[in-house]
Amino acid sequence: MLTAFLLFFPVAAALLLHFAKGNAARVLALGAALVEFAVAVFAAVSASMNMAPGNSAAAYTPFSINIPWIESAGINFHIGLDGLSLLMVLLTTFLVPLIILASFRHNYPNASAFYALILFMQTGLIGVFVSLDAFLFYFFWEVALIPIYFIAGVWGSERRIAVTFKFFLYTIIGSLFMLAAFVYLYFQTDVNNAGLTSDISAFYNLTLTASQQAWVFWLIFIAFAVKMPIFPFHTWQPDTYTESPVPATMLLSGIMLKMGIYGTLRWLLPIVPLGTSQWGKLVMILSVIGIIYGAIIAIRQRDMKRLIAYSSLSHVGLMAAGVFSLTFMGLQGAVIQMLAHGVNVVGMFFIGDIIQRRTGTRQISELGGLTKHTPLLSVCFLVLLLGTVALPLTNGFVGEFLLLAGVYQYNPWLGAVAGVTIILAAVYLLRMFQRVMLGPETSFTSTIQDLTGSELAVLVPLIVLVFWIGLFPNTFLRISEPAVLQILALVNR
Amino acid sequence: MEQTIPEVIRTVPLEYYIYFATALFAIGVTGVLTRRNAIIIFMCVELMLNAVNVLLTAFSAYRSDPNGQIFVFFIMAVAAAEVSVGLGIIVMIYRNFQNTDVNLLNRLKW
Amino acid sequence: MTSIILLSVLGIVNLFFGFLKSNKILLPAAMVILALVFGVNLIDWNADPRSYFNEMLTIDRYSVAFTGIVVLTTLLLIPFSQKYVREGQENLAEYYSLLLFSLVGAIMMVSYDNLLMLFVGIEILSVSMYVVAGSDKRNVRSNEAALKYFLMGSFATGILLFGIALVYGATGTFQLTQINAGIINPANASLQPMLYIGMLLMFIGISFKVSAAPFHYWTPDVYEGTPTFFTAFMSTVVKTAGFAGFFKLLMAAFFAAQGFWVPTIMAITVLTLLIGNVGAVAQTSIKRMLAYSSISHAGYLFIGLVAVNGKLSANAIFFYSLAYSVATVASFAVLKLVSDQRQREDYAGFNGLAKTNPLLAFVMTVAMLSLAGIPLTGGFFGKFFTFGAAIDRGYIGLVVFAVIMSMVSIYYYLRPIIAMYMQPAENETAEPIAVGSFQSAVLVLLALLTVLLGVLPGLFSEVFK
Amino acid sequence: MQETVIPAAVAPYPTLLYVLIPLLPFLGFLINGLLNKKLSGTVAGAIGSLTVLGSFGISLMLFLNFQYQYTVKLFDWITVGSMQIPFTYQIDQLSLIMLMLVTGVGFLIHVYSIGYMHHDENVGKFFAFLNLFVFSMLVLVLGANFVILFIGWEGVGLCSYLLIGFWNKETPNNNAAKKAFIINRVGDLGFLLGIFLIYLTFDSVQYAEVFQKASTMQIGTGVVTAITLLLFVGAMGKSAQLPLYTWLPDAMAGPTPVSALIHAATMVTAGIYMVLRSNVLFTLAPDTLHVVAWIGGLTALFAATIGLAQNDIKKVLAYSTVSQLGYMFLALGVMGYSTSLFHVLTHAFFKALMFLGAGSVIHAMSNEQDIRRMGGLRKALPITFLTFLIGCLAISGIPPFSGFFSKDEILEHVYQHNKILWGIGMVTAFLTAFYMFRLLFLTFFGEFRGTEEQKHHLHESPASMTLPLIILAVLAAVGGFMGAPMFVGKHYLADYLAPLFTYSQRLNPEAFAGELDHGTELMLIGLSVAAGVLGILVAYIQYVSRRVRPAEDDAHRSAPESLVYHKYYIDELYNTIFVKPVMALSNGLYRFVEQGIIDPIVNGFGRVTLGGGQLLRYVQTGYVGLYLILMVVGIVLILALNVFQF
Repeated sequence: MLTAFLLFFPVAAALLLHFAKGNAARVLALGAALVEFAVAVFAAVSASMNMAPGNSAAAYTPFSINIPWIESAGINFHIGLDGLSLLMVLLTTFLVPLIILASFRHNYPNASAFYALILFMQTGLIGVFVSLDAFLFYFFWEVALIPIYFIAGVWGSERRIAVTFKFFLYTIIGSLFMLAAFVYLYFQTDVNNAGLTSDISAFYNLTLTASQQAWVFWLIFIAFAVKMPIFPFHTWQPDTYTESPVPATMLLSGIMLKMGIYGTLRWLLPIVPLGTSQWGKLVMILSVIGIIYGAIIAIRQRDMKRLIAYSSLSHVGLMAAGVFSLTFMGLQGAVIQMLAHGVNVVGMFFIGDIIQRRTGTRQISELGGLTKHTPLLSVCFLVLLLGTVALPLTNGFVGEFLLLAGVYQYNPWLGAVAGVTIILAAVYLLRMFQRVMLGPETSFTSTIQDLTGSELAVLVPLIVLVFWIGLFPNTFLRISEPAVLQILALVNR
Repeated sequence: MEQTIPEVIRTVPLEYYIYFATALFAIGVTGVLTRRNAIIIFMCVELMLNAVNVLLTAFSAYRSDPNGQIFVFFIMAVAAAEVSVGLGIIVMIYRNFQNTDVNLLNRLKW
Repeated sequence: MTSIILLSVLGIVNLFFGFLKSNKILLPAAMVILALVFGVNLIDWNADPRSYFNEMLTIDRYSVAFTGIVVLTTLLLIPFSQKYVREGQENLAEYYSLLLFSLVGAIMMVSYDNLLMLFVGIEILSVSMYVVAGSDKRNVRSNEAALKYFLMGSFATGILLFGIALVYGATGTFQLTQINAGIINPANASLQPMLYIGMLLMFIGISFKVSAAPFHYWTPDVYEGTPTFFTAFMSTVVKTAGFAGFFKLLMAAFFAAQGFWVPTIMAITVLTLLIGNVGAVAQTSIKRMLAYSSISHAGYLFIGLVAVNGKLSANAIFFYSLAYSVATVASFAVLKLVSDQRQREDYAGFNGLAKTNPLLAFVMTVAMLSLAGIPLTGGFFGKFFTFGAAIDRGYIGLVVFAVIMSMVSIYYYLRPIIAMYMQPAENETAEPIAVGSFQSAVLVLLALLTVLLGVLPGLFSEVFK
Repeated sequence: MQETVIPAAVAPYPTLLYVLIPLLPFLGFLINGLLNKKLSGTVAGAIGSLTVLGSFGISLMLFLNFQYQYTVKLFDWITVGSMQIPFTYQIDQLSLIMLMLVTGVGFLIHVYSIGYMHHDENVGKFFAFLNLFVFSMLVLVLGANFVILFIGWEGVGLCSYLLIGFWNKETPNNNAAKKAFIINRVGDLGFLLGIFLIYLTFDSVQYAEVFQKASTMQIGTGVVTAITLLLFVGAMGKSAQLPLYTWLPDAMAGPTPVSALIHAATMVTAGIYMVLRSNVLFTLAPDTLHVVAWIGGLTALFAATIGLAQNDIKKVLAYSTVSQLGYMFLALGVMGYSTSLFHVLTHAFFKALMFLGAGSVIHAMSNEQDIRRMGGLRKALPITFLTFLIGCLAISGIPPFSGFFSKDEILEHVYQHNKILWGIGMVTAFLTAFYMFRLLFLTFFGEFRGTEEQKHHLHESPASMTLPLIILAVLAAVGGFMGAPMFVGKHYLADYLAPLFTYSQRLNPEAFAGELDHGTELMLIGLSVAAGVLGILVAYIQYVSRRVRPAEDDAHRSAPESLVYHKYYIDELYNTIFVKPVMALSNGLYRFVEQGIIDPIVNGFGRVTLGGGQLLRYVQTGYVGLYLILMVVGIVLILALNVFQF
């Protein structure tokens, strides 16, 4: 029932929001998001009590609900939380209140709709992370897309229409491929005349030939690749990140991007292990290209948001590479890096937004010397930046260390090339930090105010997480371990 | 010896009816395609319907099955309804355009 | 059967209301009639199949279900003719009656057992449509639409009839089941070419009626010229009835010759999907876009025909028709309300609608998403079941093509949404569209129904067991 | 000699004590960082210094009571399958010596900074960063596995970045800081890959386990060569060896105490520490050792030649640091492990001393760093001069100052292994003495060449600055006796460190066995002293007797002169072959690949569809006649296509 509550509470709150106006709406939304977070934490705590190390049998049972949805078709409303889902739900529920809080300084017109959409999206996101039925998964996958499209398209900046249009089309086209694959798999499930079913366990139990798996692999992969995005399916991303309002950018980069990786872990690797082993190498190469490509392009970006967008492309490439390395370290690294990246990128975008709001510009060349007037801002910025460049004892390091170790284990040369990211990340992030925060002041930055209380309220939890994940990653690694082991067992079956 | 009408019909081989009806039908189609006057086009459509009637009658007679001929009556009735509606439309067009040339009507396009 | 009689009789009664010279009573009267028919129709839901008129019509679950769709569609659509009532449109009683009569034709098309009934049903429906297409008598566009529809429609009827005649010649019967038997009967083997030509010509005739490519040319023009209210009727009721009839024809009469006609139907499907979707992309008028969209949906329904195989595909076609009808009614309803007031039917006419009329914008959005097949709406499961039925029969390539085409469709279905939500109104002082409270309620109902179909599809997906 | 490591040994003190060693400076960092502007400079300095002193105290206690090696586990950090990285300390001879060095010299420099940074508006921040550095450095030396080492490794890199760019309003400072961080990251990548390879090879990253397993391997095993080469890449970055040394001279942009602490005494020796730590692995890889020795030797010579022509007091010291680090690697390369650490220690003393002395000079000269604008300062700054002189003597290898013992020991080791490298070492020794005394003479002798205003302000530094100078001078003077068997009868340092090299010795006994005969030893000592003296003499003649003054920047120089003066154009070279291509690549990828290929392809699908739609519109002419014809064409086609079935 907890899972169902987590799933439906935001949408219920979103419906209620319709009756609230203006400030009341955002406070209500924040309250709802906090309640949701509290419940998720409760779920996590009670789960980690059940999930003793090695007790992987307890993975699904405590939180699962399985009732018929479309009975005749064997499609069930099957949701559940294992360690992996739990972490993703935690991330979502942790970030959403912060994202809502982060938007407080903006006076978005039609606020109740704005916040209702955010909460609606939360339901979609959580749905993706808890679904254990292929069509339910697809259902939420798309449901999550609709609100973000509206948030970005309605409240975005000038070029939003064309950009979000491309984003919507691109991602939905990608996911239609996945649907096609799911439908195909679904029709393979009737092995012993037990009837068709789209339950995840049935998909896991399919025995497909290598060539079937290859096709299915690509169909599903494209959906995830577009969502993550993996080079070269990424061209929607920088524009969308740049043109969207900040809450949307945060939702996209902080959570939505993880849908792709989560999907890969749950719905791609274990379902088509042969396809993965056949094509995984190519995907690895694409991912590694993406790592370097994104990082190199980020170096010369002039717009802070766009720079962070390309940085995100680079980071997600590493996560994908880690996942496709099919090593324990790579997978766990991807899990921890999903959390870390969610925290860091949300923080970075928020800081970019603060700077833009204060100075009226996002152009790196027009900024400089901010640190003199804004020590708090620079400290927060620096900490998040260090998390992103993967300095040890920050969250980014644990993830990148494990990911690179995983990739290295897969292939040392790929690992070495992927590792270049730690150099390039330093190059582009320090360049940005230097041009924005240090050096002489510019006309845009001569009068600027330091962080306010509500901004700190967003940044402090993020920073706490930066160090928490950096210092005690085992808190999270332990939660996901049984689930990841199970996935690996399925992949290597 | 007195022959029933079906028997009379059967004195001509079925193929001939088919050829005849097809030819008639084709003439109708050709008319529809080549004429520009709405009324004439419509008459050609009627010609097509009549070809069908001939065909149905012939089959009916050869199969000794009244259904075909019953169908013919329905076609006639429906055709009559179509004629009334169609002519109404053509009259309406004529009122607005003073013409019944179908090629004048191309406001709706692309 | 009761519904046919009721509609005929009450349609005539409705005509007499016209003499009252008061339009006010007409709309409620028509709605009451439709609601009554809808209720009466459902009585037979669980009844055993019954035949009428020497087994020319059969009322069974199938016919009841599709009758339900067409009556419901009309019922939900008819409130949006309120403008005619307000403006004192002359002959309104006749138009309502025409709709009621045409429903009789539609019901015959979904419950026929004999090609004669199919023909009569099609003609009742078509002739009514010729009339309503030209109902805006002083509007040359409406005139043009009527003439085009009429000329091409009667031409298609000719083709259809020639096909029927040939099939009759080859099998000696108009009864569906006997045709099927006649196809298998070795005695008719020599007549096979005639049978096949007849079959193809029949397909062509019906394809025309449901606006499948390459016989779709009339659709965009006629839809555009016809007054919006009737366009909605055409694109929902006519299409639903046409497909239900087509499906029944393939299922009951030509099933035995499946190997022969599947390639042709598949070719038509592919072409229809292609032309419908790609054609819609370049349109600037929403109405014309919806016309192409209706062509494309004919394509998706055709997939159900290709996969004809008992209950799976029948269920798919039923669900698809329902979802499609509801969404189409909603979109045309909004279009009508907007275009009546703003006097334009292009995308820009929708600009800023979300600000002035959030409800209209929301309903239109739901409708567009449903037509695009996005989850949470009925359209998604419509496509899901149809594609599923096709995959079940192994037509994977076809489904892949259809999926690609539905990707294209997202492009044009998004454009009204963008106009409504993301474009500012052309002039700042754009007035809200006047929408009656009853109309609002119907719009909400349409949106809810669409979402219901998308969230709990199980309620409607298992109609035929 | 103590026998093998005892992994199971229990820590003799409560864990908290060990936690406190790095935690105290960290607390200092937190206090100073959070209360940055609220604390006065002196209070901030006191907090910063005292916390380090506290660590020093604990370290001293551990050092004095040390009996056996042991590890202290704090908590499990990262656990993924067999990749287990506990947060564990290793307490052994090496870490203790490094602890003493870091906290001891660190404390002195903190004290010095109180005076030096007195006028700065961000003193709190400065001490916070300095404390953070000490924390990181302590983590680095305390860690019991490669990943903890890596934490400190990157941590000191960060602090280096923060402190180099401490005066961050100046773009050159920021550039220097960024350069330091990025070049260090290049090395770090090598290190990281080395760690991965270690993990894959030994299935562990814990020192004890890795070295234990390694000790059973064959010398020359390929994978170990790869590991050590990768590790050495890391060391090259951190310890500024060819070709990754360019950041260190630029790093002088930071405040002088930073240069003393980070870029002379401690951080840059982390690379040596790391090699010492993994001496077992390096012993297994003679090929790597060759590379290490040659890179070290060449760096020593190369940097020394650049040092000849530098005119910035700190730059000279910086190049000298690079050069001395080269010596240390040279020692490592010939397996003079304890010798190398010996030089680390003595170098820490005299180089920190000299940097602080330079700081004192800069302080007195109102931030003037160009030695062409100095001269004759010995009268105004007597303490600074004297201490600086001791430093110069030490680095030049003049007995009995500390540098003499360590450098001589290195050269002896090298002589045994490779005569060419020994030659290089000798030349470097000569050059070192020359440019150090060139610096000394130009700064402290002759007449004053600065402005009147500077002259007016000349003053000896406050006690907080001179006291550390004096202490360091004493250490620089006598520090060598910890490893001077000839004078004190026993090589204390080598004996103390011996247990660390047990495995190495077992693997390659010959390399350790070699003892030079007395005559050769004396000859070598004589030669190296002679080289130092000769260098001093030449400098004296040139800059005191002949009063040569270095040319101004825009003066005409001969080609070799110009080459040296411009530091062999290495920065320009790197700029051309790395920086510019990457920038160009960035622009190119963005413009031509991103916006020129990938995006157009994606948009192309849309365009094609749209174009198709437009084409279809042309069919829809509005003429019924055409529609009918097209319909009939369709009918005929359908019939025709089915003809074969009839």
